Amino acid sequence: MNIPLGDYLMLSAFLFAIGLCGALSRKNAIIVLIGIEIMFNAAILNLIVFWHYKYFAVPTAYMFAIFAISIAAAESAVGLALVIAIYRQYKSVDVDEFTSLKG
Amino acid sequence: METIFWILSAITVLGALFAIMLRNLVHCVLSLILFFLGIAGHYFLLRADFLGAVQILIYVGAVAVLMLFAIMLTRHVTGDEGPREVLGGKWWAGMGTAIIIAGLLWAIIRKDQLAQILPAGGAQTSMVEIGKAMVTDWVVPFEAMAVLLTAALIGAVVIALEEVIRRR
Amino acid sequence: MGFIGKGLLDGMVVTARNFVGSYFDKERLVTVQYPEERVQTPENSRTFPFLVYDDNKNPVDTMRCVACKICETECPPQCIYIVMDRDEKGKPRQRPKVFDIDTSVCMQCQICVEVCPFDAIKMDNDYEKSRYGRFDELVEHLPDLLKSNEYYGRIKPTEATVVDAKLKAEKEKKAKKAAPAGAKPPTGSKS
Amino acid sequence: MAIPILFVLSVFLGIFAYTTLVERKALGRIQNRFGPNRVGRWGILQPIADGLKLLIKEDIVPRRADQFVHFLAPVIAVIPSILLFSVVPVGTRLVPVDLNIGILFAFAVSTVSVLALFMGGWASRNKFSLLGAMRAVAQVVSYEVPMVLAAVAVVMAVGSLSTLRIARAQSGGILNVTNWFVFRPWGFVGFVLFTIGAMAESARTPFDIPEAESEIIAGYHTEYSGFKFALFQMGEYLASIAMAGITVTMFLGGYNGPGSGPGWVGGLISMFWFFIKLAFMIVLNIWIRGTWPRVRVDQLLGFAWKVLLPMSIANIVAVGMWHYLTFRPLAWVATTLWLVLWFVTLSKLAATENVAPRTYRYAS
Repeated sequence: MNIPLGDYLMLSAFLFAIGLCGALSRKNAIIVLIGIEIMFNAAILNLIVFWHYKYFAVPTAYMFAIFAISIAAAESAVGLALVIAIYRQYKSVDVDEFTSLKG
Repeated sequence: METIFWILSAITVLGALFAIMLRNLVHCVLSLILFFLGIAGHYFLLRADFLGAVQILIYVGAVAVLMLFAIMLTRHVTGDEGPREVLGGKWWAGMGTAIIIAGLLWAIIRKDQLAQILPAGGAQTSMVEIGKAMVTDWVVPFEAMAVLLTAALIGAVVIALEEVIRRR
Repeated sequence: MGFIGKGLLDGMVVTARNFVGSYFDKERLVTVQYPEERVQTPENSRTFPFLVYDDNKNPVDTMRCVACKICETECPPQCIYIVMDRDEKGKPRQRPKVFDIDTSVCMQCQICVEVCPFDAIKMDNDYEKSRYGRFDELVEHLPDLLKSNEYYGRIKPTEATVVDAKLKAEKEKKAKKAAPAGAKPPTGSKS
Repeated sequence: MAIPILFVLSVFLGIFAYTTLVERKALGRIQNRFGPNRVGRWGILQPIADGLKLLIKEDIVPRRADQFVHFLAPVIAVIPSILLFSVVPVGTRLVPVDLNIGILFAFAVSTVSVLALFMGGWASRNKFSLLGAMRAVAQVVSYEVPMVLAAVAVVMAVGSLSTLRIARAQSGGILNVTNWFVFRPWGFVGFVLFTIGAMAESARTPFDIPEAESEIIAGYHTEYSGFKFALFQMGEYLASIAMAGITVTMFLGGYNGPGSGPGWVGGLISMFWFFIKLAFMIVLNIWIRGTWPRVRVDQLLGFAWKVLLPMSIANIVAVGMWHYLTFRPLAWVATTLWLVLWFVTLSKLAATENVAPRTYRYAS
């Protein structure tokens, strides 16, 4: 396969930026979670790209990726449960309105 | 191979862009699924078959479905944002940060020898190897993961069920 | 002996018995193959009215209806339309020229049958009345409505026997009454 | 490569068409009716007539529907079902694709089908469709867990995720039969669990609450007509046939049977055995559909989480015991006792409501 390693890294950098943009600029809590998932995936893709090109024989990066995916799944489950709980409290999923901790 | 790579990349980037830019929340999640599938395709292309299957199984089958469920439970079911502005007041901050980070990463990647073509790896890491690694070298992280997942499961249930318990 | 799922297995035995049995035991089959075989309707079932005639060779002249219009006036949804037949001189012949029944309006109440003094109109049990239109196709005209007394006897044997006996008795009585007065032909056959 | 794929596409689509006919005939006979018997002798051309009818039917899209997603849903419903066939080894000489992650691929692909149900139900903008979609998602996500865990038992016993390896591991024994996994204690339990899970996953009748006619019209495909509806049906049937194929491969010995072997003759015989077993699974599905009443939503989810899940975990432990107790009679006794113990405990726990035996006043 003759795809430059850099192309893959560019791709994942792009995806990371898109995810960051979504997480920072959207008001909706669920979209913020979506942005976080996109960033997670970009990072895992990076890991697998390096594994493929440099350390193919060792499953270390693979292990990391699997663990990262499981953590992401757990994170999104808890995050969405939080969104649902917050929605019950505020009747909104708008992150700008969750201001009761401001003091 | 390159064609597949570019097609998959286009799918992935477009999926990610639509996922954060569309007005309708359900559409957002659906294009997020497209993004996940694109990433899974990349994994298959990178000969990480197991990871690709796991990606589809966990992200498409569980995380995205969970998000759809959360949308159903929290908003008007059509998922429309309504007349309010989609982006927050400080959208330029997010956009700016993203552009700066993308630029920095681009500079780093172009600078180094990372841009050159590297030879691909040899034989495929087999499932058996992964399984063995998981219960020998990686047994502590594996167990920690098990504990984390259990804790997350219980935590999610407790957080989401709070209201019901109080009502009783 | 009961265990979880025993009821489910019992149910499967029952359905298996039905499955196999339906191939060997025709009694089990509850459906009929409609156009080829038909369900025998009960004798008193009724659909739409028809007009009875006596002689197969000459249906129009031997019909019992005399166009008295009692059924037309009595019909609750007013689905019957009758025009009396007249000869060239304008003298009424005692039979209808037009006898229409709008089957889309008819509610199958059998009141026309109850009020008819001549036992000329009876209820059919023919249920295959579907047509391709909603208006003209559903109006039954005189030629369609005429059916023989044998047909009536076939679809409603019990009722027909009573009616036939009654008509016969009336005819005899009339003949007896007419005999002293002279050889006057009985009503119903004038041509 | 090309021949097996063509084979899969043509043969399994044919099987799909005639499964609908066989199902209608069998359901009719179970209810003491004739099934379809008008188009051709014994209704043999009925599937073609149905297909033609659905093709030329008007395609109605609700005005308020989300047009794009509404269009996309039936397409997505079919794709994963067809992809599922790619890992089912049909004969010793006919394996579409031998992936080394075969079983995992099958599960990954089958999870995608739930999205089609959700998209169809959501895009229709109809409350019954939406209810059906929600039910479908809840059901498929719940039943996937015990199903995957039941498959894990087999994967543990074989030591590979490849369907071909799993099929090969069940060859040998007396008449090529006794090594089928269904003739092991854990295999039998796994077979039952997996069959239940597969039935729920493809929303077949005892678990068809996503499209329960008497409750929510037709669930997620209420607003579909014409060929889109046909695509939904096709996806559902193909998925259930493919799941039957995977069940056969994992528990019923795949293509193994008396006479199957690596040669041409053996290959043909092996295909014969595979299709016989596939037909058995399909008939079992139809039989169950004709017999059992639909479960309630809460019963459905409770059954998945409270009975199937613990049972499948116990089954995994049983495979471990089987693997380490090399003295076979002991392994038989130990695993059987273990599984029966769990079965009895779970059935005692599941039966929380003690309903008094029903007395009939008028019937005998």
